[in-house]
Amino acid sequence: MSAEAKVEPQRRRFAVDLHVIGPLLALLALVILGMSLNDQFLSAGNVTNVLARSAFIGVIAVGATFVITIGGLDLSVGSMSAFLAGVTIIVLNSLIPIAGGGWGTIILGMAACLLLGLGAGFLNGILITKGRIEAFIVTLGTLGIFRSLVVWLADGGTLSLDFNLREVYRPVYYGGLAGIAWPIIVFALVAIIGEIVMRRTAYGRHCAAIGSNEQVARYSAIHVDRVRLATYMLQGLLVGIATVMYVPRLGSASSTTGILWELEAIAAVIIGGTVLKGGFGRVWGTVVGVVILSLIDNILNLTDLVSPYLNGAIQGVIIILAVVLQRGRKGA
Amino acid sequence: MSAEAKVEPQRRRFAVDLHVIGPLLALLALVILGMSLNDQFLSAGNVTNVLARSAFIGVIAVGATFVITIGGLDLSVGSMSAFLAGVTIIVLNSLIPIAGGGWGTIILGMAACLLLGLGAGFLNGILITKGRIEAFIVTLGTLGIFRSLVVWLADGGTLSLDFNLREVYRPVYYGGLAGIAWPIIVFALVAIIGEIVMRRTAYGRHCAAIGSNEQVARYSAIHVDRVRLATYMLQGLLVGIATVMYVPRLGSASSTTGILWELEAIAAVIIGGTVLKGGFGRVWGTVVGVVILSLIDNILNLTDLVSPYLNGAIQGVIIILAVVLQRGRKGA
Amino acid sequence: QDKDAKATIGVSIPAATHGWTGGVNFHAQEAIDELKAAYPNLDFVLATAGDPGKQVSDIEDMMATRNIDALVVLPFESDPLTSPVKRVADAGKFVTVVDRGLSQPGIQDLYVAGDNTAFGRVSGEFFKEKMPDGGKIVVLRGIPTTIDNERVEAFQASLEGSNIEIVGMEHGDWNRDKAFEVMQDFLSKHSEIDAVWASDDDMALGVIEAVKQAGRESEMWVLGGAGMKQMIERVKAGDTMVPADVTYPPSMIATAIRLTADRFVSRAPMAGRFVIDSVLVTPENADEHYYPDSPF
Amino acid sequence: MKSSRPVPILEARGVIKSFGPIEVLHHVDFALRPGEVHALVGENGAGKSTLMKCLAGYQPVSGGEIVLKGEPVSFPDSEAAEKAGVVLIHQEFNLAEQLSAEENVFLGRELKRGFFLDRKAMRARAESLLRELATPVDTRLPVSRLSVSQKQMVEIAKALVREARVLIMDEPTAVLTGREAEVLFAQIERLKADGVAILYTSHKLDEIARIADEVTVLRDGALVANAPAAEMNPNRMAELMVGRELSDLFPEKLADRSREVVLSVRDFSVPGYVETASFDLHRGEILGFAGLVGAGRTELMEGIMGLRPASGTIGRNGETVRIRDPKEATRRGLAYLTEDRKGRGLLLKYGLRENLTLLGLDRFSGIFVDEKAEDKALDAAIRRFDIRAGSKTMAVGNLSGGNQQKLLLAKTMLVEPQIVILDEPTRGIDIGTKQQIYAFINELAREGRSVIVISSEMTEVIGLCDRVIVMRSGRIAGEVSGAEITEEAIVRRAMGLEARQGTEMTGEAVHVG
Ligand SMILES: Nc1ncnc2c1ncn2[C@@H]1O[C@H](COP(=O)(O)OP(=O)(O)OP(=O)(O)O)[C@@H](O)[C@H]1O
Ligand SMILES: Nc1ncnc2c1ncn2[C@@H]1O[C@H](COP(=O)(O)OP(=O)(O)OP(=O)(O)O)[C@@H](O)[C@H]1O
Ligand SMILES: [Mg+2]
Ligand SMILES: [Mg+2]
Repeated sequence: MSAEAKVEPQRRRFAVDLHVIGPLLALLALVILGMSLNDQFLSAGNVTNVLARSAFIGVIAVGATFVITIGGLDLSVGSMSAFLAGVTIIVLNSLIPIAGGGWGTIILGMAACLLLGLGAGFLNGILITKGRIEAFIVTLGTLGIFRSLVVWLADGGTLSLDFNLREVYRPVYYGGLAGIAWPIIVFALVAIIGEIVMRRTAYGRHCAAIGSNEQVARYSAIHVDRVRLATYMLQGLLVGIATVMYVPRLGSASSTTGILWELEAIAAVIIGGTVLKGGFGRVWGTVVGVVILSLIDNILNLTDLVSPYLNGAIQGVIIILAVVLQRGRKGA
Repeated sequence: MSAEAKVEPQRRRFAVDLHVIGPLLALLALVILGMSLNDQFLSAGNVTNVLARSAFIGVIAVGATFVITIGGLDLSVGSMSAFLAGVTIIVLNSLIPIAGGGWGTIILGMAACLLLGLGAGFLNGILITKGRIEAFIVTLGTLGIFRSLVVWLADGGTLSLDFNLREVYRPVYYGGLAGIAWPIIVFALVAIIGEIVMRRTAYGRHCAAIGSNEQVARYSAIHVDRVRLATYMLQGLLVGIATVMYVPRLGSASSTTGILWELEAIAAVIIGGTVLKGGFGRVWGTVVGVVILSLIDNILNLTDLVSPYLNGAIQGVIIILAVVLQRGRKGA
Repeated sequence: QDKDAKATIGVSIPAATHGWTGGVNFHAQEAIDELKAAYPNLDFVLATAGDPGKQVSDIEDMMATRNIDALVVLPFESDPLTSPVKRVADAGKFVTVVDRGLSQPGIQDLYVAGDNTAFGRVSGEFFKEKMPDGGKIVVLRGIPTTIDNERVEAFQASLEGSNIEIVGMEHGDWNRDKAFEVMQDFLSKHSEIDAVWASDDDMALGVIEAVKQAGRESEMWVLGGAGMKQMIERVKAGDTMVPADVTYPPSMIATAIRLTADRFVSRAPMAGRFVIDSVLVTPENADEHYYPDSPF
Repeated sequence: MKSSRPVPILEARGVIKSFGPIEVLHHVDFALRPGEVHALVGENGAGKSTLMKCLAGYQPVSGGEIVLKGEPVSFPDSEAAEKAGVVLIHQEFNLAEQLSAEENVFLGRELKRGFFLDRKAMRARAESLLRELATPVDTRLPVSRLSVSQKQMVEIAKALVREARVLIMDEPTAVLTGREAEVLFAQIERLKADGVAILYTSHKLDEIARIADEVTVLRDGALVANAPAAEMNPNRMAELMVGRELSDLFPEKLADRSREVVLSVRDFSVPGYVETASFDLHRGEILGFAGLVGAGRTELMEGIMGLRPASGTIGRNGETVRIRDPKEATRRGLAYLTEDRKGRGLLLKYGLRENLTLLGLDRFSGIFVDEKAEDKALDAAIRRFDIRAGSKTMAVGNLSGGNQQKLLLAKTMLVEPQIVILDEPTRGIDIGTKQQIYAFINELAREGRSVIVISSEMTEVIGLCDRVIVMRSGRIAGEVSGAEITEEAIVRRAMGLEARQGTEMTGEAVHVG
């Protein structure tokens, strides 16, 4: 008995290490590949670019990690983001005459965006919990609804932020603190808080429990529906945060905004080691997953080894390889 | 004991009835809506159109029902279909000098399409079973790969079938038997066979067992990996069948072929009552789901109640309502 | 700007998600291959994007890692690309904008413009000419975007004053399959249709199949747009269903790339605005618009 | 027995429970008193678990009332019951498999320091609780990696953390060995001393006789007896439960068995669990495998069945065979009944028919599955194994635990194996049915089949087996047969106090990581 007790933990530490190292290894391989292809790859400018643009998907994917951990799914995040961006732009433009073209207006617009995000998440959550409809169906439905609404608001075209306001708002994406771009800072904060919430709070634990076995969670006096609703609202809020940073980048919203972000977010979550069927989530893994996906695009732009027609194929192959790398390790 | 046995089945039949009636009710509601909006709705022409165009997604969705029942997912079906269509067209065009422009060539092309479909399914399946990679990741990867390959084969443009050959091939989509279009016949056959396979064969039982609890299946001497591989191959074959009917419709394949079919197929499967997490599949439900989705489009086109910008929103609302209708019943 | 100086030209275009952008991809690739062979000192970076965000990223990458000297960009959408392209121009790079103008004037050095308003207007005028007594038509629109809006608005404006009535209008998303299905439903819904403005050749092909299926070829004709090879062939052959086409040539990207390259290989100062007009193609002038090698 | 008994804390008064039209509890009355252990006994499907669930708020009663401290209460859910101090340890595991032991123990009751979890405190408490329960597992391991008995201990720890005033335990010892059960009884003594009222069920009647203060007997959902434990003994309880007198529990062992070897296992290793095990199995023999929990018996058998990667040679009727997967094993005439009926044995959402035939589906299908033949087989199985189900189409998850076990046994036997490996075959089975199963096993042996029985119930091993192999820490530690089969002999080998004859044994576990 005592011998076993001695042996077991060791075996486990070993196994965990490999599992942990998996996504990181894939990331490392990509970085080495990038370095070998272009000497500008590790330049501050390129690194900032890659990380800053990961921030949107990244912040959303942190939310998706929680949603997937509770055994849910949110397909609507991309079009929700487009919708939020559209409404935020309308709010900002119409606030100029009232609140002026300065930071006051922008802060009001941001607040509106976050609130609306919470509301959109609430809509998804309440349909799923009270309506007892599969998350897949609900969010497929709201995907269509949000996307349509933004097209309708834009009259089929583009909603465009006032150009003067754009200049004021710009630093939220392009500016930074101590040389680090704001989106990177926000992404890092969201990720760190997300990881802490997942690991160190009762809420995080309850998420995993619900995803693992809903019945058990209910029997353990967890308010399953409440946690679930909160999680979809959290996802909505995070989409709001991502959108707040997205608006100053492009200054517009249209039917193409945020297209396929949901798939990218889910892919990042799964590459990061979260289980699609729920019960186990890993926020830091998601961060690695997001950066991996973002790097693939970047690396494809670094070289012209292949026809751009084949970009999608290369992307596909690398996604699979990245996961093989970690699974292979795990199985070893 | 005997008293119990007498009472139980009755209760059950009652419960099942309501569950069964769910998707059918949603379908009925849509038909009534369609009839009230347009008197051409039930015309033979319109009914044929709706059913014939459901056939592609329908045949694919029957495969998706099996894939989802074993607890898997195939996101690659749409781009697989585009890829198959592209290769089939190339094969057909290049066979003309050798095998002539008649049915011989077309049958060879069809065979190539089906074989390639099997092969593509095998690729997905082997990566999932032997590579031990999540189905979501594998098929997301192959989605990109197939899509890219067709763009590459078409040089970014469109692959077009030889015009003379097209005239020969045309009846496969536009022709029919006893007034019923071929695609409808094929869809019906695939659905009936699918339902029988799911309900009455050992393979169907094994699919449900694997999706329900993989361990139990393994301990019950089921070759889990073999069944899984077979299921992805079945999905590939069905994509092949759908493509065989698709090619004569417009005689072309391009990057837009089969876009988002995967989402539509999955949505149809779930509307039909199959459980997304696996363990229970219902082929006839999928058929109803496919027809529901197809009808929504049709009804929106037949009326101009709302701005076309809002079509997506109406679609979303109807999808959710269709499911509420059945779930509401089930809960009752 | 001497002949041997190395120069890198970045080309950023939308991914081949429908027929026309497919053509853009083809012509861009072809122009690049040709120029590379002709001028070894020129280097090109081609990136294709599926959405405006990705396109902005591509341009950022070209600036950060490929050290481009010039940028040829066909904006996915005007508005979101305006600021990022302005940054490229501000960094002193040569900027060529193609097709869709930016939202602020004066950013680019060279503008090779397609004219969506003209596209709609020319189409509308053809309808007026073909249907002097008016009639009923249905319209298939593209993906909801500014381009589509401009075309449709110009089309509708030019029909004003005629007796032509638009009895149905739906989005076909510049997609053959979608157009086929929408047209099937239009045919069920309207017993009387005299003509179809498919507004795009890909959609026109879908529409024609649906009309053929319904056996109503003799009742109506179809006007597409963009100048697809197959459609030009039909016009040339005098197909009654396809009496004409309106060009919106994807080859404008090649023009833009060549003009930009010229700036680096010859001393010709390249700047200004080149408008690629939308022209009505009829059996008479069809030969001028027929490119048998193009995949589009 | 105390002279003046404390007032009841929790009572059932005329409790009725129906599932649809089927009434499974008929007017049950009884009372739980602080500081006493009240045992509930009855056959499989008698309604014990259902009654317990009603008391703990997991299921609403259909009639009658639950009375807490003299006040009628109706718990809307288990949370309300828990708040009132009533906690149930389920018969079937109620743990989130992906979560660690520590997370499960504190699920819904997390200790916090401010906003954050106090993980240190929780880990320390969970570890100390599990240590008290003699289960020193790594509390960070996901529960899915624990053995069934370890899971049971985690369940018990989870209940202990909830500081119940009324603790309801549904067959807690079904998956425990005698030694582990002792650990639990010590805990029960401690709780009793603290004034906790305990409701306890078990099919191990000697246990009941030892720890209960009062016994209530249920038969077919009706209360048939209620008496102080002093007035009861195992035989009397068994009679009341079954409604007839029970003859000898174990059938008579056959005098002489064939020496023909049907299965010979040599140098068999299952990495991480079993080291170089070798043994022979003879025709018509009942071979027992004994050992402490974690000795690797299950893993050895799973290795032989091709369910785990393993090395070594297997001879079948003298011919060396390779068994790569359970299908091949089945083809070679082997069948294995898993110890984990919920996780590996049955599809809980499916009906009896689908579960029964899953292993032997080949026999029922040409092109199509012959559902009529399946139904016939099910009827036969229901008769042969006395499976009591409300209906044949009900989800197996709703069967009583013991009836699930019987169905699993029927499923395993449906392929008519020549060699049957039964891992804890009578887990959760009532004494009447146990007797039937023993008779059945004996009959198998008489027919010339060979049976391996892994059991943690010493009496079972002793009463049933012709020969017993004892495992310890992944190795075969010894073998006893015939009259040598005594509890002492087995325990000595299981604890490493007696080395295997002729083999150098250090008694130390050797694990290959
Ligand atoms: N949710 C349910 N739906 C239908 N029937 C049920 C349900 N739960 C229990 N039953 C039935 O109620 C009866 C009593 O079951 P219960 O689990 O209480 O038995 P038990 O006494 O605990 O038996 P065991 O000793 O085998 O655990 C059984 O016939 C069982 O099939
Ligand atoms: N998946 C797993 N990963 C790591 N360790 C495991 C796993 N499953 C079981 N174990 C450990 O392996 C050891 C042996 O398992 P197990 O208890 O099933 O053996 P056993 O001899 O069959 O015991 P019994 O049948 O009496 O419970 C135990 O220490 C258990 O904790
Ligand atoms: Mg029970
Ligand atoms: Mg065991």
